[in-house]
Amino acid sequence: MSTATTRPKRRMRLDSTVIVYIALIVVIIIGAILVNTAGRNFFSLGNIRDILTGMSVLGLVAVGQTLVILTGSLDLSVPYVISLSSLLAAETMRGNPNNIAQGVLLALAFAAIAGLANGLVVTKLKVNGFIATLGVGLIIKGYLDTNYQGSAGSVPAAFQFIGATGLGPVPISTIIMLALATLVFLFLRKTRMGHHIYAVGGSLEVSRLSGLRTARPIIVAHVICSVMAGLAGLLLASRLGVGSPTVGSQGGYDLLSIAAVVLGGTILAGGRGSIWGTIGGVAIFAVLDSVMSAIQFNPFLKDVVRGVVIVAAVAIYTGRGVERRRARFATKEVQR
Amino acid sequence: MRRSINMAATVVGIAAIVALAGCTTDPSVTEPSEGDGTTEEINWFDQAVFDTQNAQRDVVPEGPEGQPYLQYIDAEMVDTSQYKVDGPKKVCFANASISNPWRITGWITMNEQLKVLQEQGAISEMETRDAQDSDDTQIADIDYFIEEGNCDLFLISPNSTAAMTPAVERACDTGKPVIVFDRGVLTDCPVTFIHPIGGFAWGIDTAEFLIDNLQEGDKVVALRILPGVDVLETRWAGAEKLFAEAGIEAVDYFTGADPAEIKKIISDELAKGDVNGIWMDAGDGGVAALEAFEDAGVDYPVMTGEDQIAFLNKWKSTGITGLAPVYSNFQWRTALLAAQKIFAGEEVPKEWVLPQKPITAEDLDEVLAVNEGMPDGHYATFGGEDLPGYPTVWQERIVP
Amino acid sequence: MSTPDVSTPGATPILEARDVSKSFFGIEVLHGVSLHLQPGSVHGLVGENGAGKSTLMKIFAGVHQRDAGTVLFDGEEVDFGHPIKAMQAGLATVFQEFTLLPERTVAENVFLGREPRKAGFVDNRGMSAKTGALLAELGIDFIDPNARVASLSVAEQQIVEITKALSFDARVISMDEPTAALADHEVELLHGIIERLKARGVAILYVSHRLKEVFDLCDTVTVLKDGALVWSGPTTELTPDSMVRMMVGRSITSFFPGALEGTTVGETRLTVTDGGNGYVDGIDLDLRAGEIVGVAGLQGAGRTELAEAIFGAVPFTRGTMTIDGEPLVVRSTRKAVRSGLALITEDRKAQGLALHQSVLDNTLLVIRGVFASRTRTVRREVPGILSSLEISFRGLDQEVQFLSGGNQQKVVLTKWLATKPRVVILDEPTRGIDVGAKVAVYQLMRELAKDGVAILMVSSELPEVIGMSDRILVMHDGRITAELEPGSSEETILSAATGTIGGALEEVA
Amino acid sequence: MSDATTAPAFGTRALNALRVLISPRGAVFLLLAILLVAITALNPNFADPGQFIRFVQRVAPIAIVAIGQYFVIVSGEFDLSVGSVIATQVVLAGNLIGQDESKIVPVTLLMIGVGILIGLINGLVTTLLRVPSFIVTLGMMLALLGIVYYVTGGSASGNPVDSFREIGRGGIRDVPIFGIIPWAVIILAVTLAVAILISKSPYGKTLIAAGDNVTTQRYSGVRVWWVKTSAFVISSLSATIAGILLVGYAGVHPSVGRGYEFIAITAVVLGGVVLGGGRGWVVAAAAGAFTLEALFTLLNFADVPSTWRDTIQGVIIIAAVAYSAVAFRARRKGRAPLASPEQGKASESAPADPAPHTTSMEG
Repeated sequence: MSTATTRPKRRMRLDSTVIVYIALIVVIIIGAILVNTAGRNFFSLGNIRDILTGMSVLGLVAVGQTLVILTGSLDLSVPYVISLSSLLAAETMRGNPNNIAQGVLLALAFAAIAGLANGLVVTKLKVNGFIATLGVGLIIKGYLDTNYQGSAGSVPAAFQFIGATGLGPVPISTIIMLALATLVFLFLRKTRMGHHIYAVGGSLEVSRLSGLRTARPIIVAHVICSVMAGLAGLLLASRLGVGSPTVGSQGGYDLLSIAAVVLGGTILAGGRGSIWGTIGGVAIFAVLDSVMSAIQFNPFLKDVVRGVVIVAAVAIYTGRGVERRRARFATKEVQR
Repeated sequence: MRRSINMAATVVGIAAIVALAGCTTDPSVTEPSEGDGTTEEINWFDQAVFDTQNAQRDVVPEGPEGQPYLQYIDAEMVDTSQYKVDGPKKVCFANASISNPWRITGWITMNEQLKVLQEQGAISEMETRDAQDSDDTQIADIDYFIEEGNCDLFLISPNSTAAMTPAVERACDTGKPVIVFDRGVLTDCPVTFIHPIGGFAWGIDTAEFLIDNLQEGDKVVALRILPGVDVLETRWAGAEKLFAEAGIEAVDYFTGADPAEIKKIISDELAKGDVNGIWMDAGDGGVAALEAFEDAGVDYPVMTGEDQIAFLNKWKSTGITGLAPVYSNFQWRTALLAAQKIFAGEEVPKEWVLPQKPITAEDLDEVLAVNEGMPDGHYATFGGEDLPGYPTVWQERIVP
Repeated sequence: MSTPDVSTPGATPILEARDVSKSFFGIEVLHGVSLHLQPGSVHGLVGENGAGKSTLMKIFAGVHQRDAGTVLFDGEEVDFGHPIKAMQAGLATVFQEFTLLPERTVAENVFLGREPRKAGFVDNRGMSAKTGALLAELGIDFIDPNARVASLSVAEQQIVEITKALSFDARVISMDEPTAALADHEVELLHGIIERLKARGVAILYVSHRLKEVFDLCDTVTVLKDGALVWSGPTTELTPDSMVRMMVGRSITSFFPGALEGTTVGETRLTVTDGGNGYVDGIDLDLRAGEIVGVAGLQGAGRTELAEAIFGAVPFTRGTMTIDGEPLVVRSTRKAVRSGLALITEDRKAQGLALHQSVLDNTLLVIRGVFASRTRTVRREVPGILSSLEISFRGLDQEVQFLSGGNQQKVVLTKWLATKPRVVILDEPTRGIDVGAKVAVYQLMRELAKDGVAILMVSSELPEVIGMSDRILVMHDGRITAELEPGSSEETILSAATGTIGGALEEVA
Repeated sequence: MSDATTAPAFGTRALNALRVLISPRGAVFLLLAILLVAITALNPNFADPGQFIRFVQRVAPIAIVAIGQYFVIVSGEFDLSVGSVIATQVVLAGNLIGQDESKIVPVTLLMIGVGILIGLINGLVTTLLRVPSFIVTLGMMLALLGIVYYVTGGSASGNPVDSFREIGRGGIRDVPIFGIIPWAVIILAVTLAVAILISKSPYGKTLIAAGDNVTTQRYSGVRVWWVKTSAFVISSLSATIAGILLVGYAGVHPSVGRGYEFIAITAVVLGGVVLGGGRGWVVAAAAGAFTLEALFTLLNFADVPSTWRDTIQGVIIIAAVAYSAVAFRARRKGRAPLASPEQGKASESAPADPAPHTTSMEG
């Protein structure tokens, strides 16, 4: 009476990042068909650039959000950090090229402080990420509404260069975003802190048992996430030419970045996920937006499509389920 | 020991938040800007523009009688023969959004006007991209049109003033004609900039009306939709100045155009003391403000709203002393008519200042007659009475 | 610090406990236990459940702190405040509940917190190479260091835990019931690994209550009973019988209450014919009113799976069931509860209780969830049931998480008694609870039997199975392989359970 | 004067009441009382019954949405779609009832049906397709708003007939002390009473226990998917009721209900309900809504520029949750019998967790 198998065979688990890129290709194919039937060329230079530009800002924010979600937390303060960073940069630069470095540093410094505040409230005051970052976000929003009546400051032409131009179809901003994504990817794979971010998200108990200082990775994740939002703010300042108190909330980057991260296969509970999966999720949104604009889709229906796509995609991942115990017998009929 | 370290770290964190909130240099203090002249922080009140708009209010507009959407004030015409086009006339429209009733009414009117112009062959086609209220998206839309659109004319309704300026300049550099309407940009490269007289005129009309109907020391509650939109900010800047000069006590609130929020604010104000006048920078939710008075059992204020049907109907039924300033919704027609003129090489005003005559108690009945059966979110100055779809298209309010 | 002379046994022991005592909730669990562990040897630590073996091991591992006595590691007195300190000192522990991150790779788990670095960056390639080397040292070539732990079998995950211990170049590795969830071939695999570790001079502390393995593997053994040291010395001086007698010691009957008079074994209440699913197969079973049927078997034999199949948690996919003669199809726990079944689950914290709710709310979980209309009446009966089980708690509104293990189990029992079930299935009912609570559970079982309830008791504690069962079924590899008389000895049950020597009644048809 | 409709009458056991007040469960009532006193100090006629009942009328929609959100959060889930549900119901009322009184009953029934349908979709996709409720209700929020705007061209054609709006605006007139008892207050009182009954009913307790430990409930024969789905239905229905009140109170507009999901979650959290489920009291959740609105009113009366409002709201919600987190942990340590749970948990060989309890190694 032999048991099922002597050596457990390794079932090829389709990695969720692979699924995201399959989904992206499917969306591109469908998009191309739709766009071409509407008389436009999906693969034209302008369209590619429009898609890639659409990815750059959301990409920066989503990469930062991935880190935070990997630790099992969440960051709802990103829109206000984006706006604050764009204002601080534009005002410090005041159109003067040699103020650029100073403007960038000031913006990123305050973004880092906001991230630190998020991290400390989550780890030390033991406040759930949702409420902690919602609170910090509101604090920054109050500051923005009170001190800024409209766009402020101005960005010198040299800095606008980043936002406006590109190498062929690929805008500089997208190159910067992908470079930073690679940096964060390497941070996650190549540094102890990166490994510990996964560990803390996977299980706080096991991490403590292995002697990790569990608060540190969460704080670092929140700081990097806010700094990435700060960078997104700088990119927007360079594209807009001015700082704006509403540019962050205009893009709805808080909920959209979380949706892109989850679409990319990262699970909300933390512990599993990948930067490149998130980039795939961001690309799917960018292609969707570009296609819907190209076929002059009614703007109200755009949100309907986005809502349905988010839920459907996540249902596909979780639908694959997790095998609980290794079955010993065929579940159905077994020959006596 | 361990506990104290945790607590110390937390205190540092909280201090960081407070620092973030408090200590940065208060930007509204305008330092001498050594940059290339752009002021530190745009202070909305500009005496010069205030005076010109004040004057323009009384100028009799030139142009065809009975067609306000073609009339202009103090126009300095510009020759557009260089842009005369015989072949395909494609218009690329970069729209800020259709996320509020005023813009939806305009968008419906523009599409009806487009049908007429397409039949006449004045415009071959119009491609629209909607930025859904995002500066970043609109910049991408404009760049897309420059790259891909093979547009013969750019029509832009900017999402915000300063942010759109670089993109509009890039559109001008293509050599194709550019029309900007509704909100302005900080460049004069477009062929024409179409807009009603402006915010200050709105502020003056409404403030003068309230001042005439109130005594010194009376209280006016100003309901404002949101900060940072130049069109709205100039309205309040103008009115605020006149209220101060007339000794009217004016206090302003941001409502996000949410009627529930408006009603709460008015109820709180009525709880504090009586309110004699209501000023609005946009008509959204005006009815809720009046209902707050009804619920509090207090007699109605003197009120300035907007030419939104909901407000006009409420004004008619309650008989309050009111005024409905307008932001000439028909400018959405003028935009396409200007395109027609440019394609035909006819001259158009460099700055097409459309008339902005508020609706007074006398013309209320006539205006309501023209807008019979229109939905609440409709705007009386839509100016589409003579278009084929009138009135069903606006009554059913089908968004193209 | 003297470097121990690895090769010659009898040199200074690598690990030594002297008169170690520990108590929980006022109950002394270990009193004055001493043992010593020679490098390069396997030391068995045996005793039946509740004998204190795991507590001693957890004291070594730094999970609990001893109340009295001294622990010497490598000749020096130590008191590890945290497992990581023990690990870093070279005393590694493989717990029964694995401490692994399922979503991370094998290498990432083995080196968690100590990722090797090259020029400041984590050397991922080097890390998996090192893990491969460690696995090779254990003679393992079929585990890929870059595989996700979630994709590994239980045995493979255990090997990862051992590899993690090895990566601390541990000189002592203690294992808590390592073969609990392993199939036969996997047990042999583990023993191979232990032999290799021994050869390298690593000392192994092997905690188990499986005598066969202790004799195959351990050079020396310590026998504990009720927290006290009974015997310690070379295994060769013992025979299985003498060891069992030492382990069991007291007469079984006095501890386990006998059947109450008037308990008559009545009609068949529950039958399963040819039941089966992914985990169990060929199940033919009938439970009669007033009868307690014990189910014995090694860990992983499928006993919990059988209980969950009958109860509909992981339902049968083939075969038929009847209750009180009526055909019964159970596809969900709800249907089972409605048909008068009850399951006291193996893991009460994770499956039996809502820890943040009050005692009262916990006792009414099933009633409110399935028989909502009875809530009001049952609510009045609950205090009575609780007091009949002599539960000690501050009040009905006390949160269950603050109760001791024994009292928590009493709350779970009350939860199910409130439904007045016709058939009660108990899965390891007395695991991890104090002796007093155990007795209360046994008395309750007898009372239920007297009231005509049919009882199926799954247990790994052989004395309990022998002491309480009217009939004993033995399971092996997902099948019922033997049915034994109530009085059978532990050896017969054990041998039937390991499938080596045929059980007294041979194969059940 | 304590809030008329929600605060329980403080019984004779003042000490016990005091203890509840400072516990996370009761802290919200203390905060509410302080705010109401502060408002009255700034503006005495706020305390006059007629004026106060108006305040309660204003807060009713938010409190009702918070009550609905309570059931979802206590079961361990989120409902971000309530804002869009309100916008949908307001527009349905505006467009389908219009000025035709005979349409009131059929359209109201339709609105209730739509509310139930949305709740069912949210619940079933969450429980059966196992998609995190944060994502399901986020998707529902975007899709619902898009559909409503598309169908109605950005805003309803007009306010529904006044008799329908009477529910949100009017009330029982010339009542002695209060002058008027608004229907909204009555509906709030009824909703809260029903909610208290539900939360105390077998269903309510089963729901809370499911939020605490869903596995235990599965092994207790509970149909967890149905229990959680009905919580989503309750949340959508309460948003529907709030929509009816709002269309009455303020009339039809696209931005009615916008942002209510975050306000509702904040209110529930202020009420001491723990995100993640298993702990919380529905009355405290409703009190959380009153606390939030009282805070805004205080800011209005204190002439604090409305732009600073968000900052203060941010600080308050962090402080409130931090307080209950710290107090809860302290309570856990203090009250355990003999050995504190930090050291020896269950007696030896506890099968479940060898995991040690953190001592010095805490990060």
